[in-house]
Amino acid sequence: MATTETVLGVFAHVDTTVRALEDLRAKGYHDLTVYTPAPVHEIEEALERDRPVSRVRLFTLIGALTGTASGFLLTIWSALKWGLVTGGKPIASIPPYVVIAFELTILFGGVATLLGLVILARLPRLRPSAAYDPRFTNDRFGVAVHCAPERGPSVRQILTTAGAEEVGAR
Amino acid sequence: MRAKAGVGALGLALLAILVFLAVSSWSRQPAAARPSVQPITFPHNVHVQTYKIDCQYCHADARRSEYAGLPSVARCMGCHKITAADKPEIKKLAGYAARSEPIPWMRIYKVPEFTYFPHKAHLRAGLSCQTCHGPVETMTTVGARTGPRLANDLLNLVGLRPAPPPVTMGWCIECHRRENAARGMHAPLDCVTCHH
Amino acid sequence: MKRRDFFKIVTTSGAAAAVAGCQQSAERILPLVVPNEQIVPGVAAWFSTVCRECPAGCGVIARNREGRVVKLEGNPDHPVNRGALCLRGQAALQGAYHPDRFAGPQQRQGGALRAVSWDEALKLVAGKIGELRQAGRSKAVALVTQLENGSLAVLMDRWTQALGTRPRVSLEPFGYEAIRAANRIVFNRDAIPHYAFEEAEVILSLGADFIETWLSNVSYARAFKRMHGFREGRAGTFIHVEPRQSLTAANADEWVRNAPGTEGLLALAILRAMIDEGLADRRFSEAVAGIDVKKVAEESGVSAETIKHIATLFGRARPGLAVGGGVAVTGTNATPTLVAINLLNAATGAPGRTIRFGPDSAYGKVTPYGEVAQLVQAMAKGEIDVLLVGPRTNPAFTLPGGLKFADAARKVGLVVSFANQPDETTALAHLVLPDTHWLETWGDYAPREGVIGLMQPTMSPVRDALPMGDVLLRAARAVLGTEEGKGPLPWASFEQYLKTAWEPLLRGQLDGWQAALQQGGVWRETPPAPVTAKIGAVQASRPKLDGDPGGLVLLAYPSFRFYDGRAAGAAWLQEAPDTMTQAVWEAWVEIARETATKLGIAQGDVVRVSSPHGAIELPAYVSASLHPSAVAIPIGHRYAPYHARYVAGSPTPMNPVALLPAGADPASGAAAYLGVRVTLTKTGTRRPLAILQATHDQDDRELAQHVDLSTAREQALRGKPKEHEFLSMYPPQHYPGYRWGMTIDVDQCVGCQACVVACQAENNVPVVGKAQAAYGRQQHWLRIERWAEGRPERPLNVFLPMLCQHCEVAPCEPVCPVFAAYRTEEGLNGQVYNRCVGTRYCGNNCPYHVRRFNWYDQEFPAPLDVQLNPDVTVRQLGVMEKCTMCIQRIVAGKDRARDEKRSVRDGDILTACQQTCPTQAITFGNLKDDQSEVSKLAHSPRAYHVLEELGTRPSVTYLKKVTRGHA
Amino acid sequence: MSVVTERHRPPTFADVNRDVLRTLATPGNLYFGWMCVVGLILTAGILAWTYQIYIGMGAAGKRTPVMWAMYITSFVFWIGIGHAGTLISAILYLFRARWRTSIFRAAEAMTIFAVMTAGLFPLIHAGRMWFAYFLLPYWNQRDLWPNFRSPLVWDVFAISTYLSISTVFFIVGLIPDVAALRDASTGWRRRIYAMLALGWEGSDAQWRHYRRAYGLLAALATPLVLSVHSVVSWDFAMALVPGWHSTLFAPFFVDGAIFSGFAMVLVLILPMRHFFNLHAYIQEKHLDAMGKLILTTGLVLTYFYICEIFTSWYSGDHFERASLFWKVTKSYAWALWLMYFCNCISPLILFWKRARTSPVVLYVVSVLVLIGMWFERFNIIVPSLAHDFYPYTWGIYVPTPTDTMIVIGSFAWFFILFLGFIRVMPSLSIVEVKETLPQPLKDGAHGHH
Repeated sequence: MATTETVLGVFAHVDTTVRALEDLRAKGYHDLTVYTPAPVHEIEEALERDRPVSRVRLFTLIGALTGTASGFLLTIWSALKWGLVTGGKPIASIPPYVVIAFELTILFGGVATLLGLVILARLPRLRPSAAYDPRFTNDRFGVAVHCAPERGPSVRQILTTAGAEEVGAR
Repeated sequence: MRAKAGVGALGLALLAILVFLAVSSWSRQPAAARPSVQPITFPHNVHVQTYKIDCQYCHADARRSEYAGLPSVARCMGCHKITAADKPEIKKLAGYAARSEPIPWMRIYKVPEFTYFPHKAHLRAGLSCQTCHGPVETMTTVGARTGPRLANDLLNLVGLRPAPPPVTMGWCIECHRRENAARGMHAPLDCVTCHH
Repeated sequence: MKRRDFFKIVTTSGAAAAVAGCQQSAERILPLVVPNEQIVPGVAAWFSTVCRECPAGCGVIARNREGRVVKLEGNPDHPVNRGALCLRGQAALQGAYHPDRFAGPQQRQGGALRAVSWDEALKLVAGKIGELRQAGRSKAVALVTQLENGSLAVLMDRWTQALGTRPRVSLEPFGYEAIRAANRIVFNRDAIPHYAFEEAEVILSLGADFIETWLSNVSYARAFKRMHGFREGRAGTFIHVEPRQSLTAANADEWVRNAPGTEGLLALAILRAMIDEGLADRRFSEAVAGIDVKKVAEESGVSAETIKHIATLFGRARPGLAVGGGVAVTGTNATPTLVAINLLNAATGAPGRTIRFGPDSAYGKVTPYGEVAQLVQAMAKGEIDVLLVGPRTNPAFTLPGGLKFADAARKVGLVVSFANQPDETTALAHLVLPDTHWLETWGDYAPREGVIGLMQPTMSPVRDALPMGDVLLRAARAVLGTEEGKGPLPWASFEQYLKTAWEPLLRGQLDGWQAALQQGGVWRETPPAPVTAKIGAVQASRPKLDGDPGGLVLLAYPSFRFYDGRAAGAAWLQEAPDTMTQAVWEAWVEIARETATKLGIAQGDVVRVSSPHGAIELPAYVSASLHPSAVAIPIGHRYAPYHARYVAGSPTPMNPVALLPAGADPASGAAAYLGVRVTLTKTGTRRPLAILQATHDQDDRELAQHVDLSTAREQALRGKPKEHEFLSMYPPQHYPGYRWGMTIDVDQCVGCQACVVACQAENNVPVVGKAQAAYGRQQHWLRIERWAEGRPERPLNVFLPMLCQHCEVAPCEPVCPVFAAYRTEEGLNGQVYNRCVGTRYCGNNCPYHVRRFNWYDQEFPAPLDVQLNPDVTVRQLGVMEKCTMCIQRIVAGKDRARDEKRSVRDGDILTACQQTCPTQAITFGNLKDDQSEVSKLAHSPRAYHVLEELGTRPSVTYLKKVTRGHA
Repeated sequence: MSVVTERHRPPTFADVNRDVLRTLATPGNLYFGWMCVVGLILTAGILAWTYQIYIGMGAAGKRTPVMWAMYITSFVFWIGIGHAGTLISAILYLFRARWRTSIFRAAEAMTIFAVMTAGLFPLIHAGRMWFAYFLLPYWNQRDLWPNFRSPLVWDVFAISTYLSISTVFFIVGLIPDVAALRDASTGWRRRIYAMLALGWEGSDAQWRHYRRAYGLLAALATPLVLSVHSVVSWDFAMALVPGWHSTLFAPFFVDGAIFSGFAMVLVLILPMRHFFNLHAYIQEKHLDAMGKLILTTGLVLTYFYICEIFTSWYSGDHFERASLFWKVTKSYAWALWLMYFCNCISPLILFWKRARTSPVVLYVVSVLVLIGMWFERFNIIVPSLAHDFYPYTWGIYVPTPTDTMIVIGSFAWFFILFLGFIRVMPSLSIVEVKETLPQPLKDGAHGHH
């Protein structure tokens, strides 16, 4: 914490939190972390203007396509291994293999999504971040502002004005 | 807390039953044969290399039967009445002959119950005994590790393709496929040819 | 026991080692001590012998693998059966490997049988006979055997003479004495002729169950189908008269149901009608002087029109053949009835053509029942001190209850049985000297004049046993005090006697003995002797019946599965269904629907059947077709002790013979199987029968199809109009080598179940027991279905052998998750047992339900496990199995062809069912070869596939039955 | 216990945490008693299974031609039950049906346990269950692979995919809740929850990815839900058996699955609501919504039943008609009519709003629906097989003590898992409940503190 300081404001209400965020934004503070017990639309809206869309969907797409391909590959390749005829059907019978390909599409897609979440959200996190407070999974909202130490007082000021119950450095 | 202990005990009991279940179902799998010491130390190398006796002189049924066959005690005694009659192993042989008892050889090569393996067809296709049985002419008592092996199975499971161990299905099939491709043979690859 | 383990057993048995010693460790392999020239481990050796399961004497070849017989087949060279074998012949193996076989001689001590040594046992017999001989009471020794007419018979007769005992009695429960008596009267021949069914145009059977047990069922079933089966537009006619719809009746073009005992009257009425129609010579008028067709019609319940119709049909036949037999012609009027039948034959020119005296049947040598009854009476009077009962003879079971054999036997000082497995007679015996099974012994038997079958041991005895001939020789020498080589009985063994006796027979033939052994005997043509019929008045009347005059006539008929009961030890036979009822295991009492309704009896109710001579309790089988004045019970149902594992509860007596009176037909001395009226009472308990077929009504599903004779003829001439082809989304299948297929001619199938048992023997199919079979868990790969059409009381029966259809578009295959079911390159539907997980999806999806699941690990009680075919896997619990079209035989056939550097031809591969079929209804071969028999048949106009509309394209093609409308 | 008594006031965020955590308190005697009963039944079931493995499949009452019976019936039944969870969490999530929030966690858990129960049945059913791994594609020296043409292999793929995706979905949904548990607990529990929470903090970045991932998973799970029961239905529809061979089966089965799944949700939720005092979260409007769904799916099912009868009559196919006639009139007719009563008649009471909001009525209807739906599968499987193409082999299936015990044991297995779950994991979603609650606003009407 040599170059930056983290100022944490704890809020009990959504409207006060949003107000704090708007104020911080107006003052040019963009390096924020907001902790909420549940996703809150207003807070997201306040933040989302700055942030790109989550890249999780890319993981999903790649996973799903891999699943489709491996479904068809596995079925056709393994059927050709022995070339056994059943019920007079061709060795590579595509219609039944669609079922396998479909299931693998979903499976790989789902697993890739999980993977994407874990990677992008930097999970698992072994140690809680400095600004975290257990109340944030209960009924409190937290706004952590990362700023140069000299700007700390001004941030505190903004947070307190917005209606923070508690403001402190972390 | 007593309630918790009860739940725990119940859980343990269930676990025990599950283990029992697993073991009892596993025990349904056919057991594999284990090699063991032969009643008479029969030196293949002496018979094959030194005296140049043809395999089929003793294993005379190989060319006409599913089984290769073992020499009768009388056939052994045909030579050994005189040859090396004073050696301790031969005396054992003479003992069996005198008592009219068969020699309880241990089985080394055995295909599972559900597999039909005819020696005859393989000899007709021009295979030599060594192709499957290894360099018997250099062995004293024949020993071989045959059948599926756990290590091999595990390597396969992770996608490595180690060479299949002798007298396993993968091994049979590999040879059949190779011979069909290389020599234009008609080695069957139909499941029921061997499994019926 | 695993199938290949017996490699080890065998090889120990260079000498005669008991199978009991087969508990070797699984990893030992034992070589022979001394090489056996004939036996190569892994290669089957075949030995020919003669089947002794009944007096028909069919030739048998036994397949010996590693010293043990694993399968029996008919001897293709034998003139009687020509390669076929009935179900009892197929199951004879289970007699040799009978789990209850005596381990050696037994003596009764303190009420139970205990093992003794042969020497002790022989000393006991010889001592007793010697004593009697010294006392001048040699006649107190009696020898009773089954019908023997070869060297053993001669030897035994020499034995009785040398020892001065009573003459030997040949006891056969079904001896056909009345046929002999009638032939004596009409044709002046005391013999049972050979019937050439194949030469007849019309067959009129009055109760003769020639497809089941009558005289020589394999031979006559075969000959019958040669005459009757549809072949290039030709087909004979068969009319059957019987109060009960037997299997033979079900094969008739017209089954005429008559009142029991009226066959003689009917025969005369038919003759009368023939004369009236001008179809028979006027000289026969004398015989039918007092006969009025209308009166007979009234008495027999057969309408006068029917009688005239039969007369017209039969009278026009040149030649015809009328045969009489079965239970309905064994009453006190049996001889006049058969005289009347003889006259019918004479009127249609049968003698010399379809009835051939000369090649006379061995049955002519049976001791008439009347004499047997005299012996039993002598026993009861205490005149007999030693009774020797030969093997496969079970008088305590087969003699009528009225004769009270058991009581008489208790008056005999020493009862010796030569049976090798416990039965009702060994239960009375003081001494049991187990005879070798006929598969283990030397011998000869002439089923008819000119045909002498030679028997040889096909394997060493399974249990400690001595041939009866050897025992008799040793006992006689002990009695007479002579040495081997001297005296009236100098031969060391029966084998030696046999070889001596055969010397003159083979004189002048190089290597004659070997050739005879290989062929299975010697045979030569015996020309028919000319006979003339003597026409005289016939006193045909109804038989005299014992018992309550208001009761129901008891029809006690021989079961085609067990004969007189001697075959009942085989579990295979117990589980091969009776084709008509499809019942397995337990016996039943067949009750007419009318009677059942009256008495309030439902199927499965236990009914007490009582006669003055005894009573038995059996579950009821309610029949729509039985004559209302009769009840019918099959003879021969009994359980062996080891059957306890298959049938729950203690077995009850099931033998209807126990209800019969001691009386006989006075003219011939034949036992009166039609001799008593019985009363029925409901016991109140239920014991449902194990019936395998859910219904005989095919519910318009056209499983068993038929075509009438004129259509069949037209189609045979012009071909069938082309039917639409089935369309497929997939390209046609490609068969690089062979494509195996089968045709089954439903018109040829007589429903004899021989194929079912042959399949069971060949393919290690286990027996499951009554309860499991009743619950749809029977394991048969092949079954014979009976489908009935038309009026339930007079149905048209079609027999449909059903096995895996080896469909080209098999519904079972794609549903298998692990490729355990798949289509082979040769057009078979393969089933890989070791891959099978047991999801049973294939079993559901098979529309024919021919797949069998192993619900349990089925056991083969020792030593039956030694019979297991080493070429076929014994299936583990939890796997699905089914007909493989005898893949092991296909592999062997291809192997043989490859040895000879050629491709497989017709005849190289015979499936087990095809091989044993007496009527050759089944054909197997390569469908790709246009010239093969199977290809030709598969393109017959009569060809169809079962459930064709499902588009499964089976490899098994059926040929429709040809019906004759109203004959 | 504040909130519950004050019904007029909606719970606050803190109330939610407290009320949910309350369900995880040390179990009482009632709970332990239930565990004991269920555990004993499960033990009996396992013993029956062991016996069956030892003796062979003959211990169960199957036979020719009824080679599938109660095990596959129960398999399809449990798979069907497993449909409600993912349906609620995925499809209703995508449709933004807010009433799902208070029930979806329990429903998802139910899904997973139901699929775990269902997954046992193919094993129990297999003649050689010790070779069941043959159905999995894995490298082996024999180069043998499963037959991908077999509907049973489709099942393996569909069900394992369904179990995996449902579990992923469930776990992802649990992460923020477990974090709440972590922050509220101490000692070893805290350590375990901390591990499971993966260090969740609820930061805006985490929420952003989380919400996206959750949405995508829901999008993937939706077709999956529909496919799984379709695939299961193809076990029958792909076969030839009259009464099975029908293109109607996929939608028919999916609808039936939702129908029975909701019934099972109610069977689980109603007692939970009662014992845990969750009336504030599981309100009458929730019950009403579920009642409507059961009614709708029940009516659709009735339509399918009519279609089934109509098509087999209209097809003119002799086998289909004979099979139908037999089912309706002969040996198993009682099961068929019981099914019609339970599935078609009994839900009709839900046309009345009072019935839909009465827990007792809902409970009774749900139990009836479960019975009806079990028998629906029974009626598809057993009578169709018992009276199929081949009259020779027609025969009646009679259950044995062994297979009956195993089927009863499967219910015990399911309930033991569920009872265990509600004691260690939040059976209400803390996060989603908070989402639907009025937001804590300082200046708003509902704000307080």
